[in-house]
Amino acid sequence: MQLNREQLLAAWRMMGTIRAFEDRVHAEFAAGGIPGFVHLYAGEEASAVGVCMNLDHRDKIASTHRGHGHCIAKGCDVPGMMAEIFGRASGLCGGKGGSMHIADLEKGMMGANGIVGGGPPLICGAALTAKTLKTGGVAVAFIGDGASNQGTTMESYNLAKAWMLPAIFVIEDNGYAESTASNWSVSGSQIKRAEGFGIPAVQVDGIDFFAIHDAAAEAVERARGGGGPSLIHVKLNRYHGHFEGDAQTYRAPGEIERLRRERDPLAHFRRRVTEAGLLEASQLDAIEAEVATAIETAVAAAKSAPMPPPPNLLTDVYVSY
Amino acid sequence: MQLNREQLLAAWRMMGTIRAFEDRVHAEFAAGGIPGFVHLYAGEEASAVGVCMNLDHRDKIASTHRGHGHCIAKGCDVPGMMAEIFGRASGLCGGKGGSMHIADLEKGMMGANGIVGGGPPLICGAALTAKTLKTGGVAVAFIGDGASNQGTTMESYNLAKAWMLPAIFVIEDNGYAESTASNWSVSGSQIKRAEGFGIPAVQVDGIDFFAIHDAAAEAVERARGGGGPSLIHVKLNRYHGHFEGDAQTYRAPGEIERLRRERDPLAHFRRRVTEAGLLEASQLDAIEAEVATAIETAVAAAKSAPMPPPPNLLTDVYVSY
Amino acid sequence: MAKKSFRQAINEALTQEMRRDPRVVLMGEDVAGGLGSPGEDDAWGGPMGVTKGLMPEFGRERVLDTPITESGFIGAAIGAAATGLRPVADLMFVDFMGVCFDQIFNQAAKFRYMFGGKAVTPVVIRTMFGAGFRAASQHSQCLYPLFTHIPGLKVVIPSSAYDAKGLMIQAIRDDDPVIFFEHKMLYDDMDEVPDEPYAIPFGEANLTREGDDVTVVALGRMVKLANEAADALRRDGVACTVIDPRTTSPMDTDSILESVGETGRLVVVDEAHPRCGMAADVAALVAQEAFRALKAPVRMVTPPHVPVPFSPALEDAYLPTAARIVEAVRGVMA
Amino acid sequence: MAKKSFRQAINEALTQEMRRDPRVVLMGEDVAGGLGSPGEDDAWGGPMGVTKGLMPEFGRERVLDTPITESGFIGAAIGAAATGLRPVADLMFVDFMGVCFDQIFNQAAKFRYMFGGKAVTPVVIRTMFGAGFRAASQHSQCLYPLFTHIPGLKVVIPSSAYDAKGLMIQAIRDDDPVIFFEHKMLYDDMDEVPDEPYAIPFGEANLTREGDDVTVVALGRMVKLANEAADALRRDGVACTVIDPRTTSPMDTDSILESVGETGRLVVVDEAHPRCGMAADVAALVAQEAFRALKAPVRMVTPPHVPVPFSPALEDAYLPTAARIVEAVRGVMA
Ligand SMILES: Cc1ncc(C[n+]2csc(CCOP(=O)(O)OP(=O)(O)O)c2C)c(N)n1
Ligand SMILES: Cc1ncc(C[n+]2csc(CCOP(=O)(O)OP(=O)(O)O)c2C)c(N)n1
Ligand SMILES: [Mg+2]
Ligand SMILES: [Mg+2]
Repeated sequence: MQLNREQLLAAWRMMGTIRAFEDRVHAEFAAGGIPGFVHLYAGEEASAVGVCMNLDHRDKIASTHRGHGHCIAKGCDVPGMMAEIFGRASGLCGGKGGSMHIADLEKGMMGANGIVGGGPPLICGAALTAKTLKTGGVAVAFIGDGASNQGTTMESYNLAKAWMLPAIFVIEDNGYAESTASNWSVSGSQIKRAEGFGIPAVQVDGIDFFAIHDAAAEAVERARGGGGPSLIHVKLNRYHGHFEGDAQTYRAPGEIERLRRERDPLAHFRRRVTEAGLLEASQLDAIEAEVATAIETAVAAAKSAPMPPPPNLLTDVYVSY
Repeated sequence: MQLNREQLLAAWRMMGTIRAFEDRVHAEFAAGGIPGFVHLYAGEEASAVGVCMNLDHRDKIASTHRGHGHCIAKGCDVPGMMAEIFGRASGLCGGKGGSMHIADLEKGMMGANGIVGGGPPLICGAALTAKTLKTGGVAVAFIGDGASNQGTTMESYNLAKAWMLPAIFVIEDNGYAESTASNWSVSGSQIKRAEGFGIPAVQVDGIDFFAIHDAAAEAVERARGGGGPSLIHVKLNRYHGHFEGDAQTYRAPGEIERLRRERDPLAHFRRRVTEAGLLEASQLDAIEAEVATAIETAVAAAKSAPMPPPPNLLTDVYVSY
Repeated sequence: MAKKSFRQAINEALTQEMRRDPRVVLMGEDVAGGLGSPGEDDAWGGPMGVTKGLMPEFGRERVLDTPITESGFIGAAIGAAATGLRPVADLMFVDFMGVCFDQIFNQAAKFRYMFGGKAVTPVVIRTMFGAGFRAASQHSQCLYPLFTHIPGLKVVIPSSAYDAKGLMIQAIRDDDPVIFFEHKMLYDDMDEVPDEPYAIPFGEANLTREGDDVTVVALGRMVKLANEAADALRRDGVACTVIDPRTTSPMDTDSILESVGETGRLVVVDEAHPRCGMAADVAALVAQEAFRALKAPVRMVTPPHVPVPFSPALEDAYLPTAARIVEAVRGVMA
Repeated sequence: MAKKSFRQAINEALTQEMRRDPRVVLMGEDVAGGLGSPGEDDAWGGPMGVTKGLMPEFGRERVLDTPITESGFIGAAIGAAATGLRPVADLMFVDFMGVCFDQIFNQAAKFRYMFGGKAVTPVVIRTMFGAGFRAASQHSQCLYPLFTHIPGLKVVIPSSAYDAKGLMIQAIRDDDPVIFFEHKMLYDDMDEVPDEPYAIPFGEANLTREGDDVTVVALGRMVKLANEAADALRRDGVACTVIDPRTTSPMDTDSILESVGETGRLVVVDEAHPRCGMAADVAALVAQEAFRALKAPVRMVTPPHVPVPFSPALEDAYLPTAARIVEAVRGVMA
């Protein structure tokens, strides 16, 4: 599918925002400003953005513990996200969720999820809502390679097919679940598994925004047209540890440096669009600078924002009780 | 694989015992003597027997809610089973388990199971024991078509393959899970699902004892030889309702009568062995008569056996507490 | 007023709410039945026939049979609730919670809190519980204490057909996730049940007997036994107040404390396991909040700390009985 | 005696038992780590490093990394236990129980009963629990009341490195299914821990403080806070007995009842949710069995009925503190 200049710039801005966001959170975590478990998405940007650029306000996504990228790509407020990760009252979830639970249902973002495999059943539900209320919407679950082994994920394949839901399963296979390699943990193959359920599936290169975008476009079209679920197997890489603090000794010496050098989705995008003359390097640089400023501002705001007051502990448990 | 005369007689006796057991339990339930939920295996005999004849004392099986046939085929004491179903102290489980929980770990029978999908993880464990202690044993899970959609089942495929366990998954596809047809509930196919996990799989006709026996022999050989898990998809039929009391209105008029007439595994076996001159009809008849007497005796014993005394309520919860 | 069974009452509540609100959908294993099968459609209406007739009226778009895949479809119900439907999902037996509890207690229960108040998850999970059916260890449990333990869930346990209808209607209209417990031995119980829709608010106990001597708190099928016991005791001059909290979360603690304030004596009757159970929960409440009023030790009538046995002889010994309640009441009166 | 951390103590218990008995195997996600990866083997030893070093000593045949498939591998541990191994399975966070609870509560817990006493299932499930890590709602729960509720399970909650070692050794040698709860904020706590193996029997409470005025029952990390509170109160002339039951199932009810018999006052401190929780369980026990001894209302110190919040500001407000325990003790003394 041909993307216009505006769309390409938006994609660049989105990917750049995710990268800058994640690298900055990495630094802030190391500096001690961010508590808890934080899982970063840097290196995987083309997946979230390539998929979500095909979605609109009718559509829902369910994310994983590694959710910042999906949030940003689905249009969540970036300063609100940063404040949330810092545990502030101004955070997207009032400081109650943190990195692992950022959500904005109004944007169709059904939440990062602390439970591996938590998302796929949920998007079956979102897809059912779309189908039942005839909104034309689709629902996407992002699923790690590790999460692909969880029963909840596989049940969802079958359910989505049996109900012919407008559902899309995106396997983000970054080669590892924590320190365990997917080439060990995933018997068979993602594509053949999907086919085992009668679900059309395709594998794409996770540094190639365009390939992901096209695969997602096809899946979204199938879903909106009543053709049922699809699966996309994206092979990609994460740059940071499983969570912040992970020394990544299970990776080969020099592995990450090499990936950054040779397999970077942003660099790949830049090369593609400039070599094809679709965008100027200067445009890309300008956006990068804007993004840097925006993240800087978001961090400053988050750091100076107040913590939630203790009485908030007791609110938001029930609508009424 | 060629079976000798003795083995063929044993198979016939086993299948006949299951049939007679189940038809008698059906009658006793209708007469009001048996309480609770009872799921009968009549029509599916060739599967349990064809598989279990390949097993020995080293091997374990995990069954389903429809477990009587597997119990008998794995050598559980038939009078003890009958007494258990009647809730008597002399039952295989002292009356505490009933139809849904008959087990005899000493015989390698790890239990009928009230939870659909409960068995597959358990046999991964039994297979791990065999592998770790190098007993040469294998472990078999019997799985309904409905149970094949349970996440626990699919997780077990992956785990068995990742650990290269001597595990065998036998899908007993009788076309229905309760009143829901497997042609609706099972997206894709059992064989392709197995292949999705890199597990060799084969489909066999469930009325054909010999086909099942051979498929199981191959799977057992693979497992014992360190070749990892296999899956066997058996297409078969149940004659009685999902549970006793089910009117089976979801089945086509005359469906069961036709199956009994044209697709009966016992009739098929009788025809095969007599036409090939392997056994005499009179031998088969004699065994049938013996079986009928044995079941009669088991029922009479069960009915006259005492109920467990109330203090037994409190025993067998813990080894020590 | 018409006499209706507990089963009919729930069926009627579901029917009326589905007529009222097109966002209400039903899902579960064989809630209609017969899908893909060559015979009758709507063949089952659930194993107990509770949802029979709904599919013919509302169609398969709103009455959805599912594969056996509780995590999948209970999770789907929750995801659907968070995005605009009001699903009623059928967890056939509560004993099956172990394969899908995550979606209930980590997702549905916590969305609103984790997301800072921005989520609404109006899902109802119907489920069958309780012993007495000779259904053995894996089909006879109560388990509502596990759900009551979890902040974010509401837990409803009707003890009569009248309550079942009103509480189900409230459950469907409620904006929080509700677990709705139906005792399998109550389905044929008859009660006066109005034809028109009515909602019974959560957190309001029902006093099924009133008396000054002893407060008896009971839930689900135990309410019947408590009433029986109270009636027998009344004949002997001991007057009990029987309180059926109807919902354990929220729970009407005021009614319990007020009554104990008057009687000074508490017997709690519960069919669930005793450890960290509802009997303990109510007893602890009273020991903390109404201690000064208590004239005697609190007494808990529950099964022992053992699984539910199959054999009728053992299951009958397992369950609380009216006789044991009478004995407990006499104990606190002594 | 050598000072060792809670983490080291558990590691040592596992190591010694694995040396003693070849049937003891370990399994879980990244319990070794690095499987199939190009870098270091034994890269993790669990997310908290508790099992680090075991794989190099015992090999991958006995220290088994697993796919993320808790039903699968917890079920496998149970099936292995029922057929001759003595597995220790790692459920990384107890919060993940919702995807595998069935195997634990319907299979492992009930085998022996359902099968009429013919099964032995010596499985240990290690799991991490508790708040304080800023790990938010899905990684901070306690949930041991849910396991304590279930007949057939044993539930162990060590509060010190010394206890952790001795209870883990007992857990592995025990013939029943044991759920072993490790508080994530205790791993770095140091204690005197003997080098040689020793087993602490289940169902025997530890009295960490003795005093005549008030009985304080506390579990897990709360024992530390209770001790702190007791020490502060002692300086003001209030003498507390602090009881750490160490195992909630079986539970040493005798020690609790005996102490309350002497003090007449009970404060229960628990980090789990309050409804149908351990605080209620202990309070109810005392209200039933030691009522006559009680001089004051039982007091429960727990978090409120809300999920665990992420923000440090809120999480600190969520958790019980020594100050709140002091206040509760003063309350029952008043
Ligand atoms: C049910 C459950 N099991 C285990 C975990 C612990 N855990 C968190 S992330 C993770 C690895 C996930 O791997 P993958 O799905 O490949 O996602 P990635 O981290 O690579 O993005 C694990 C094991 C969890 N959060 N939930
Ligand atoms: C987890 C769980 N879900 C649902 C049930 C209720 N149930 C019992 S048997 C059954 C159908 C099983 O179908 P299948 O696996 O095909 O086995 P079959 O009965 O045909 O032998 C269902 C839904 C259950 N026992 N456990
Ligand atoms: Mg991964
Ligand atoms: Mg079937």
